Amino acid sequence: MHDHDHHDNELDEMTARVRALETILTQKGLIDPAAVDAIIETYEHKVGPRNGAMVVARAWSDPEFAEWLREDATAAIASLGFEGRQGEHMVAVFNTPTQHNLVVCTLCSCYPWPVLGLPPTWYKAPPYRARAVREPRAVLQEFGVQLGPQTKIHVWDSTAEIRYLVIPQRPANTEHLSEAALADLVTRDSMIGCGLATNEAAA
Amino acid sequence: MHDHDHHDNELDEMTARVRALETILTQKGLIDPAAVDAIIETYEHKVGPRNGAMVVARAWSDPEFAEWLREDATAAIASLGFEGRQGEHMVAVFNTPTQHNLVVCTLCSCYPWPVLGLPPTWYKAPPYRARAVREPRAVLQEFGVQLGPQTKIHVWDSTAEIRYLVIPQRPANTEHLSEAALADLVTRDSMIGCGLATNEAAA
Amino acid sequence: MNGPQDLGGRHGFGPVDVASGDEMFHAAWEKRVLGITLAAGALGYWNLDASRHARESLSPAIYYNASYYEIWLRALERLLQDAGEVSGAELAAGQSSAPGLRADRCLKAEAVSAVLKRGGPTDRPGAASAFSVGDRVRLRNHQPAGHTRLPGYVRGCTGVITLLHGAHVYPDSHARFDGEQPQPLYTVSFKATEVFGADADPALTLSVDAWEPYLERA
Amino acid sequence: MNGPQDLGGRHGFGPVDVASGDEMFHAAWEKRVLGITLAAGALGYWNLDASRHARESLSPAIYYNASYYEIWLRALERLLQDAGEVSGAELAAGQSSAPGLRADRCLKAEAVSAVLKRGGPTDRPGAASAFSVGDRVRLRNHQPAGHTRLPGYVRGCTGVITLLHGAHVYPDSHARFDGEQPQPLYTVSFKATEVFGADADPALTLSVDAWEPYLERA
Repeated sequence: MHDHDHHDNELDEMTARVRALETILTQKGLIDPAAVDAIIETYEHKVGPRNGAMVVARAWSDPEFAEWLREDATAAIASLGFEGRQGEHMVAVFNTPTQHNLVVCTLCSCYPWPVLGLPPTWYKAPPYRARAVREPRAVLQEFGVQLGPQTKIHVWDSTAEIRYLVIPQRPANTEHLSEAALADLVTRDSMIGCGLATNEAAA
Repeated sequence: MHDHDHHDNELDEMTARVRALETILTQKGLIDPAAVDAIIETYEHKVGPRNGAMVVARAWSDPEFAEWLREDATAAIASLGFEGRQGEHMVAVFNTPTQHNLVVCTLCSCYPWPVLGLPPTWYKAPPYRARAVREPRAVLQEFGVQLGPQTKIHVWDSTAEIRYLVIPQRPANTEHLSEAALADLVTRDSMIGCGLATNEAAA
Repeated sequence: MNGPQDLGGRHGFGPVDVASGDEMFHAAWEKRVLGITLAAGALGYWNLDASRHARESLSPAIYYNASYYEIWLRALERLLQDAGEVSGAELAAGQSSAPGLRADRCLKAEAVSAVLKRGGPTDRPGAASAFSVGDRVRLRNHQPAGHTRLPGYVRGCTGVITLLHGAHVYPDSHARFDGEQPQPLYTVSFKATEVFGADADPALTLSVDAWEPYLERA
Repeated sequence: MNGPQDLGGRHGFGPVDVASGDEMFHAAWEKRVLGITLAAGALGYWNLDASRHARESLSPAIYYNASYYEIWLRALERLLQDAGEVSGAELAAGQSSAPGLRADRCLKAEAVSAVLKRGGPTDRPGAASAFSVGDRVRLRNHQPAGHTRLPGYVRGCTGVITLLHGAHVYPDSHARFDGEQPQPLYTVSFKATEVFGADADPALTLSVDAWEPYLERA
């Protein structure tokens, strides 16, 4: 973690401000601090991009599942146990050798929580939201991804409650890998479209 | 003067920052502090809306001058001695009983300095720049000006080096007034289009 | 609204902070804001669209200087005050001075898992879609002062319907508490050159999700 | 550029500060910024368009939190550094550590009056205007990352030529020090309903001044 442009005393101000609100709402009986803890625990430790990686690995391993994902991503993903808030209406978009996909929410921070967890800070900040739709190739370069100029890109701006999951291309020479081992190759960024799944990706 | 959202210590920071720059440039021989003083003196005390008011009063009093102003505002205004920076290319726009004119610079702060002096702070701030083109009637109401819904409005967005001067309508019952007395009725706001010239206007 | 949230295609924000990597929070207080915001949603005073509108209604000077969870916090304070549950004096004091009105709706820890799993689907029974996949449509010059999910950068642009999603809750009315008024929802795809001009990337296409009232046949 | 300066038609900035009345400066330092900025312009390193671009290139987070003269000051510091006349270290120290390069061009007090009176006309000999008063034109989808004086809110809109101004210095090239490249300049008038949509004031028209490269025949 780092604090960007915030000075320490600003962070302290914010901590105090949040604590004040939580205190008031708790005193009024409007929130249960244990529920707040449970929500944080859910998205810090239980729900994250490992879920999406399992979806991708299954799609790579099972053509029938891949087809289901194309036809009804919400149901196919729910069959693996991933569903609910910010994933109510899923669409899976498949990268090909000639077509790359990238996901953004220019208007706020829409992101498929059940499969990717909470969005990283850069996803919600103005530079990504402003530039992803106009110059995705330049943005991808900042992520270290170099696409050939002939590779077409499609950017999905999540302006409604449809949530998009990018299915990256399966890396070469992975025929021998198990589904679990394949999932280890699938990074969060590759499911946003800011990265690629590679043989070298760490688990 | 008031300091809006700036705390005193921020003002002090800004004072120090400006002083630093002026010191450096003076030490380098790149600026002459007496020239800086002369520029400030010019726009604080010598050039202001009294100039524009004289133009308007002349136009009200002298149909030939009014015609010249319509045909070649830069020359007509220069004939009264008002010319130069931010007034190189003038256009005068005449209010009528059915057509009101309003001037804005949505992109920065363009304003006809030789006839109106420096723009007021509100003219350069986002609310006026954002709203004048979209909802001038609501903006005029904030200035206490109520136009009938049938009065047409034209808004001039100063996006080039053309500078616009609104010639307000001459108030009723002013036939007896001298040109100097007429000039006293012409407010700065009436020459931007945010006000009207009235018989009650203070000098 | 043409507010600070409408960022697609804007210039001047600098590079993406790629180095921040997997970071989800800048500080511990941001986690609490996440949890409090979701918990307070259960009180039922507002909906997702109204909360988005509260966030985008922050002044641009604040919006662009705040982290995302600061935006959430400020909007939440506003929504709770508008609901009459919290006063400015209480926020200043950091102490409650009156009991909660909807304490009966408080989200309990044991209910969290089920509530998150249920989510909030927005598909509804509604009118049949007037457009079909492949139809050419133009996005209307729709610029309400209130909430809308039509981003400014595609207004007036012509594209093609590529997906039908059935009828969904209409955010423009929902955000102003004027009902769900479900409308057919589509994915509309554009060439980047149509959206950003002739200098745009010729190998780039993009899409937005748009409700039928945003569209006209091209 | 689609930067923070492009304010026409944006929402969320609140009421006009009418109560500030005739106020021209918020504080004494703002007067010095006015004077220093005009004086430093005489050094000849930049032109009006380049200085506008320096201002609009400030990040939106800064632009919307600054008074107008703070915007001028920050842009001036940038321009002087780009010119090689001032270093960041000097600005931090508040002291010069090297002589000025163009001290010979320093604007002296006795020259101020003549310089202000002369101003900087931008009309130039140039190509004849391709359009005439009454012609219908569309403003192109022109969205350069660099400086332009075509405001975003009229892009793609159709209007009528109402004034011809002859050829003027073209800001898009001038701001990037790529020459004056004079182009015919026009005033183009629009119905507000064309610009802001069907809900706009039906008794409102508006105009922008636009160079020929911004226009196409409608």
